[in-house]
Amino acid sequence: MAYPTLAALIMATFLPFAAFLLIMIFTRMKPGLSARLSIGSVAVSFVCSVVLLAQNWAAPGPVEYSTQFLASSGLNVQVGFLADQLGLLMLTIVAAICLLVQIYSLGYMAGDPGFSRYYAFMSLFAWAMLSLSVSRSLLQIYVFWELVGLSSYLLIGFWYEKFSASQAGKKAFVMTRAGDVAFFLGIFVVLLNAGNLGVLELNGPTATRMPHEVLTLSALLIFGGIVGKSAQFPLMTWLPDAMEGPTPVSALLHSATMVAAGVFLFARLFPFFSLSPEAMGVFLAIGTISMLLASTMAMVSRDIKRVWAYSTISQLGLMIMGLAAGGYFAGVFHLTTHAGFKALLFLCSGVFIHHFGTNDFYELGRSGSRGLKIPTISIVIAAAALSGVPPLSGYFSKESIMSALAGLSNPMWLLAGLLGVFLTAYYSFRVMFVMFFPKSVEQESGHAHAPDHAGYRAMTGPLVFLATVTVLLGFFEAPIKNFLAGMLVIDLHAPETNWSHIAALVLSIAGLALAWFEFGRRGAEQVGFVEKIPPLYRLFAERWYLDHIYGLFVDRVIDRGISWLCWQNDNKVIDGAIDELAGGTVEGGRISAFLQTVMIQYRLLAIFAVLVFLAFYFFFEKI
Amino acid sequence: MHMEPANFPYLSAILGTTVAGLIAIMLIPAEKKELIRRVSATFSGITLVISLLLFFAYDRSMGGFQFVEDYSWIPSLGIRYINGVDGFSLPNLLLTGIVFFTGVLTMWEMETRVKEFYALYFLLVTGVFGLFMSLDLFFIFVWYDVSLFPMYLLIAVWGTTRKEYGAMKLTLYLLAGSALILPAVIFLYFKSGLGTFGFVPLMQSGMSGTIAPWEQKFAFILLFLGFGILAGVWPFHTWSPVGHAAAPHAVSMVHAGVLMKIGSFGVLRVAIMLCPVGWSYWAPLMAVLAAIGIIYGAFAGLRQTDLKYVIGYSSVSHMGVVGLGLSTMTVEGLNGAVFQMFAHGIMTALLFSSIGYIYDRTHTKMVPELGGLSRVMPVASTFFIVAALASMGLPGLANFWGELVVFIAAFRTYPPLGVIAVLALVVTALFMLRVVQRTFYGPVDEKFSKLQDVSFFLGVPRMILAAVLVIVGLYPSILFDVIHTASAPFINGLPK
Amino acid sequence: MNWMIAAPEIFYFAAAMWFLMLSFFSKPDPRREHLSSLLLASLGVLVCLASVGAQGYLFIQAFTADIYSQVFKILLSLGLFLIIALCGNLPDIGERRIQDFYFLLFTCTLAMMLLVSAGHLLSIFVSLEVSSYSLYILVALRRNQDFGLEAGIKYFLVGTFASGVMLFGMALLYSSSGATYLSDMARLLPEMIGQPAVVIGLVLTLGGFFFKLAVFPFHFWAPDAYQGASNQVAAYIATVSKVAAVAVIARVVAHAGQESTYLVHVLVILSVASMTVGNLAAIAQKDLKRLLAFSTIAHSGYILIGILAMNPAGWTGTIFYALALLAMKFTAFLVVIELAPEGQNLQIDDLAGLHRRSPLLALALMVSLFSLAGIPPTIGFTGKFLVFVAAIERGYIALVIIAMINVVISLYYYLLAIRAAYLLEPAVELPALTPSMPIKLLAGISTGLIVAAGFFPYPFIRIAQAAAQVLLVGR
Amino acid sequence: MIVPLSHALILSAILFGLGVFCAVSRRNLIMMVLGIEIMLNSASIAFVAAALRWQNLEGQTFVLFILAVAATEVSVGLAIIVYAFRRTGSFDPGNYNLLK
Repeated sequence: MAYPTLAALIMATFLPFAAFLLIMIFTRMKPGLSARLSIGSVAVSFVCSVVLLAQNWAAPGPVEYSTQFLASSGLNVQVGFLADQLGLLMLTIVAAICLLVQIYSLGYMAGDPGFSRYYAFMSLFAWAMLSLSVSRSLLQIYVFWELVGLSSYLLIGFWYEKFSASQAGKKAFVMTRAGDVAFFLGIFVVLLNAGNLGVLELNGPTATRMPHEVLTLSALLIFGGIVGKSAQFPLMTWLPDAMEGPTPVSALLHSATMVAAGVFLFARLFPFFSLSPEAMGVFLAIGTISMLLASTMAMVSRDIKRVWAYSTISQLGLMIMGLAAGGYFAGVFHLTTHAGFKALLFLCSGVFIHHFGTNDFYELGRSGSRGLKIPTISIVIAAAALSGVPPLSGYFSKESIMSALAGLSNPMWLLAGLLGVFLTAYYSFRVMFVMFFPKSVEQESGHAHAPDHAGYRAMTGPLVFLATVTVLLGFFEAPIKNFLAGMLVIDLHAPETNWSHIAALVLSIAGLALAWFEFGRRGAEQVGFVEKIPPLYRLFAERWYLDHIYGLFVDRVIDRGISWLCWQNDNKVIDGAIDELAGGTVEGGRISAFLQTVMIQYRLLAIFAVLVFLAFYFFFEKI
Repeated sequence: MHMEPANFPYLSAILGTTVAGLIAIMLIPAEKKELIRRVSATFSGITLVISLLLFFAYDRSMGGFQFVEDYSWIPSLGIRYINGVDGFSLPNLLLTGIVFFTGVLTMWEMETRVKEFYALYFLLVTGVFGLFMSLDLFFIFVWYDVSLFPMYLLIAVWGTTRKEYGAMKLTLYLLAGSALILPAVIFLYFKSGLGTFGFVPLMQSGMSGTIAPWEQKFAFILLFLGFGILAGVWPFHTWSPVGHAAAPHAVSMVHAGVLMKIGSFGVLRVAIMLCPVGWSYWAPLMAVLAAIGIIYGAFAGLRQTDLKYVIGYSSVSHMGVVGLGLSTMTVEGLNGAVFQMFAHGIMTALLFSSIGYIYDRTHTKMVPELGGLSRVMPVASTFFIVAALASMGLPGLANFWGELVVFIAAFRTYPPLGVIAVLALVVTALFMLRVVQRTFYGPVDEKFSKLQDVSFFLGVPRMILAAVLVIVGLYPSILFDVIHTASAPFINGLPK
Repeated sequence: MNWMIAAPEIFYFAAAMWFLMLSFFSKPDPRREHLSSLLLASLGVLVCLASVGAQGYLFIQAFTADIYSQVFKILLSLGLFLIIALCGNLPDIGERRIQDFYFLLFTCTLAMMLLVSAGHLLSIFVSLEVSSYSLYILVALRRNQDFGLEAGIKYFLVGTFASGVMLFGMALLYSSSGATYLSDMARLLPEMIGQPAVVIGLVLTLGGFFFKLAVFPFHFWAPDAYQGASNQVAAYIATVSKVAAVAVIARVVAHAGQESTYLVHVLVILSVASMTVGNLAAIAQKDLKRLLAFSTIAHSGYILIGILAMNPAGWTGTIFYALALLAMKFTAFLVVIELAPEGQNLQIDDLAGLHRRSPLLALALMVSLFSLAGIPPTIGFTGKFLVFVAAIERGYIALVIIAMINVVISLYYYLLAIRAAYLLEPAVELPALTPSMPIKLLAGISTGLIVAAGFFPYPFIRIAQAAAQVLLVGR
Repeated sequence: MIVPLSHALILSAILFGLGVFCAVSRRNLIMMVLGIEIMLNSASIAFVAAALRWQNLEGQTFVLFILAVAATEVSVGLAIIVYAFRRTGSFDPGNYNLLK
């Protein structure tokens, strides 16, 4: 199965890149063709990935293709494909969501002046993300990691004429870059100590040869990249701003796939990371903090996309908690289900936003959003899945994370996780209730009926598909578990503790109930309890002031601090010294020239004086 | 060192073409501007073709110096006209060919004193080509100066911001560097006792220790400072932003793209390869200066509002990467450094070329006065953005590989400096993105809304440069294969 | 006695007499005088070329003809020819005095030829004085007499002061060693070089030649003389007279100064002082000729580097440098003379717009100035390179670094002049310059020579090496 | 030998110094020329004395030539100076300061 598999992998990953080049160079002026190219290529990728997944469903171990790269630079880096279960699963998820979102975008982006550009960037992203999924070495992962960041930057700032959009793109790039630098350094540490960057080698015996401290250090550094890309604490603030991009972009990049790349990397290097319990402890803590902070932010936001963005952060935090707790399957499974329902949430929201032209869900509710039947039903399903309501997919994956947390000796983590479950249910149904049970409906009839045109159909088709997946995916827990179990020798079966299941279920219902009480029931004033405590509200709404701190840091320390110092040093000290030297020389020239114009007798005297000096020099020279 | 004689004098053909172009331009009456442009494009195109041929004709399995031409020149001093290329000079020759040709096309719309401009430009490039291919220290010095002094007029006549100040500063600064080089070169000539300025015999006597350690240390620091000034080594970098900002576009391209490479190439070819002992003695200093340059250039660039100043400071930072690579004394370091020279050359050339287009249209290169250009001239903006991304070290574009390899080498040799250098990536990203945002994004200014996007013809030079960035970015081995043939034997042959 | 070895001298003597006779018996006719002088000068070049192989002595060895002197005679005759070629239009010399002018030029050249052949202190002294007196008068001849007379007086005072010093030095040298022939000195002096009277006498003797070459501190006349003299005379002083000075200094130092570290130190001090003072003062100049005067002072400093190395490479470099100086100073003055048809003094700002008025002259100016600055590939660079090689061979690397720094300083003012020619636009539109065909040719050839000899210096180095053989005495 | 050479040299050195002093201190062009003449003559004295010491005639010859040259010098110098005096009416070297 060697060559067909390799060919399928190459097709799956590189076709979108070809589409990107073709669109950029040839079809910028032909939007229809661009879209067809892009969708066609990603469809082929999807088919290839499904075929690969099916082929390898029962395969005993990972399949690896590698070739020497950069050999002549003095580094020994192997690049190629690593088609193991995790990679293929991710490949399929990414290809599927990419395909759906691109189809959806046909409707959403219709008529945009940058339509071709949009599809070009989407293809670029698809290429990078698909390749990332099946990369065989850390360096290769880093390369595509950065390219994913680039496409994210380009897509967030897609509507570049909007200041906030370009600002958000820049912020996203720089903040993830900060994390990536840590990742980059981590790669160096690994390379210099293990001498190898292959994922399988690192997960295998190579890592055990590294000194423990170095291993912990490199794990922490690599985790820095995860923090940046998955918007974890403290680099979390770029993700809400990234919602400035078109909604399909948010659905694809900033919820379902790209931000999940961080978690994916964690899963990729799970055996490596788990060699360092200290590092795992740090990861657990960061995941927990991120999850809780983001949840609190989501509780007070009025922008529907931002709520989902916060929830993404929090869910990613939850995945990292699960992984860090040793629940490999739990994290990956939640990643899978989350991709489905989060994409669904965004795509549904996108329909509303596109239709009503606002991001404020209070506004949406007032405008009569429940008139759009398919999106309404889909978004409720997705929100329920997010909240962990059985029997939707989110329920199953959350349960497995809870059981992983329950397996830890310290119950604090489980409690935090449960608190997260409660908050999630609360904020997601806050949105639902506000949207669909508004206090007043302004234009009941105007927009209520669903439009019926090709664009709308292109948008709703993916919704239906994703909703189906969300409903059904949970029942595939066992097969997926078995599938993933094929690749790892470590214990995937965390001890089952039933009470955590029940507690999670109860808490999610409680959150839902609280949301109903405050927002849903007839006559509710639709003001959350947090909003009644102004300081807390402000803290949450200002995102725990993280952005202020960063803003101050960049402004005071970097811009007006170091940068100012460097610039002043250049101007005043270095150039000052040089100009002073030059000026001094010219001044010396003036003096020298003046001395040449003195009366002739003084000149004769000078000659004589020099001669006398030279004569004396003869006697003193020997001393 | 293996020396493979040439069956066809490719190298002299390159020099001959530029000189012939120079003479042809001088003979055309100044009024026939279009003809002058065409002649310039033709001759520069020929050099590009020859350098491409050369690049692919070079036998990578054999390595060493190839296409060697050797003629007696001044026998009484042991000066010979020796040309030859190895893995270090080959990428630089190609770089020069590319930047030379695209520079001619970039200046196509310039109307003032066309004849003189192209004549001086050809003279400048002749020097650059000569320096990269010469294997005789006398000629290296001659070409070094030939490539510098036309800069004065090129900047002072056709430049923009503070042009006379910039031109004077740059010329004096750089020639001050040559004031250190010449004595050191002659010093080595005598200390080797060989009575030759030939590079290869001198290198062997440096390797074998015929040139005593203290002599190597002394000569090395002179040569390093002398060439380093041109390479923008901190703290001798301040001519670079001023000079870039003042120079006309094609000259900025050649200057940042190629001339700064002459500096780093000189450090490598003359200082390092002739004085290996001096190298190992001064390497820590080199590394520290380079690391400071990397981070300092990035921070200083953050505050700039003139597009060319931004690029000037980013050049300081990037050339710091080259310096860091050269200071590691490893195969990887040298590989990465030479690769980075090439990548940075193409990247800055593209940046300056794009800025040139923007400036020609908007008549400003101040960031606050620009904005929203992406709407008006999407293609021109794309070129700039591609180059900006490359300068941020984005994978898939050429610079990444150079930086990666250098950083790894640095991380191995000087871990703290390696960390500092890597951290600068964030700052570079910050200031490049700021510039991109403020220049190309945001609402369109009313006065720019009527501007034309870059036409196909004017887009050609930028397309070439962008394509090179992408090709090398996707297939870096095309360069590394070549560079490695020079770096590995050199490092392995170092005295222990 | 073979009088043929003095053929150049005899020829120039006859030519000088011809003009003397003319001034007695004929009405001045500038055109005729110019053509006849041009003819004589070109014949003189031929005579010098023909007698290049002459070897021998005259006047009990006070006159020595060897390859060294003959090479320098060729340079001198060539210089005279070139200067006379620029004398087609002599607005600053009164028509009445035109015959005297040529008479003095030929006399001066004759004296310099004697100087480069002189082998005895007395013949050196006499020929030096004769050439100086001719020049004093030539300087004072200028029609603008406020300038000419003042320059003449200053030149004269410094000159005679220097010859007084020289004479005193010669007296010391003679009284302590008894040697008056250079060949005797080469034999006697190495043993007694430690004696103060000998070596101080030697330095004082050199002072007279330093005056010719405008070495610090004997340079004080140069700026005023250049500025005050007419353009052609300034050109003559800057080219021909410098060549002669180089020749005699090199010969005397080679014969008398070997083995003296003190002398080397003195030369180092004077060399550094010359180039520094010259280059610094040149920065502040507005008058082009005055600037060139200071640049000459700086160049004398560079030449001293070659002389003080006192090795074969040094002599070769020095001789080559003399040739280079002739070529580049001539080219620069050619532009000055062509730009000042009224014979007026040229300010740097007057160069404005030159690149449009006459691209050829602008190019010639640029090349000559870059050559003066020592930028390759020009003859000025090669000259510097040769002397620097010689100095570093002796280990004077610090001196070379100082010299290179001076080169950078000098570049500043050369660039200012080039900037004026290429960058500035004149306040009032000036007409295009159309130099006559011979002048164009001359400018083209000299510019080409500067570049070609910079790039292919070997033939000239061979000549210099051959001449330098003569100086390898006492080793 | 009645007078030792060193005495003669000292005398000539003193004379030289006086000549320099005269040339440098008197603000009169004529006096400057005179001072320089004295410098030349001091050299003559040294030459004569040295000729006596070395018992040859070269020193004496020198003196003859010096006399001739000095005469030339005076004629050339005075010619220029007198001419200048006629134009400006001043012998003060400080007044000749046009060139700068």
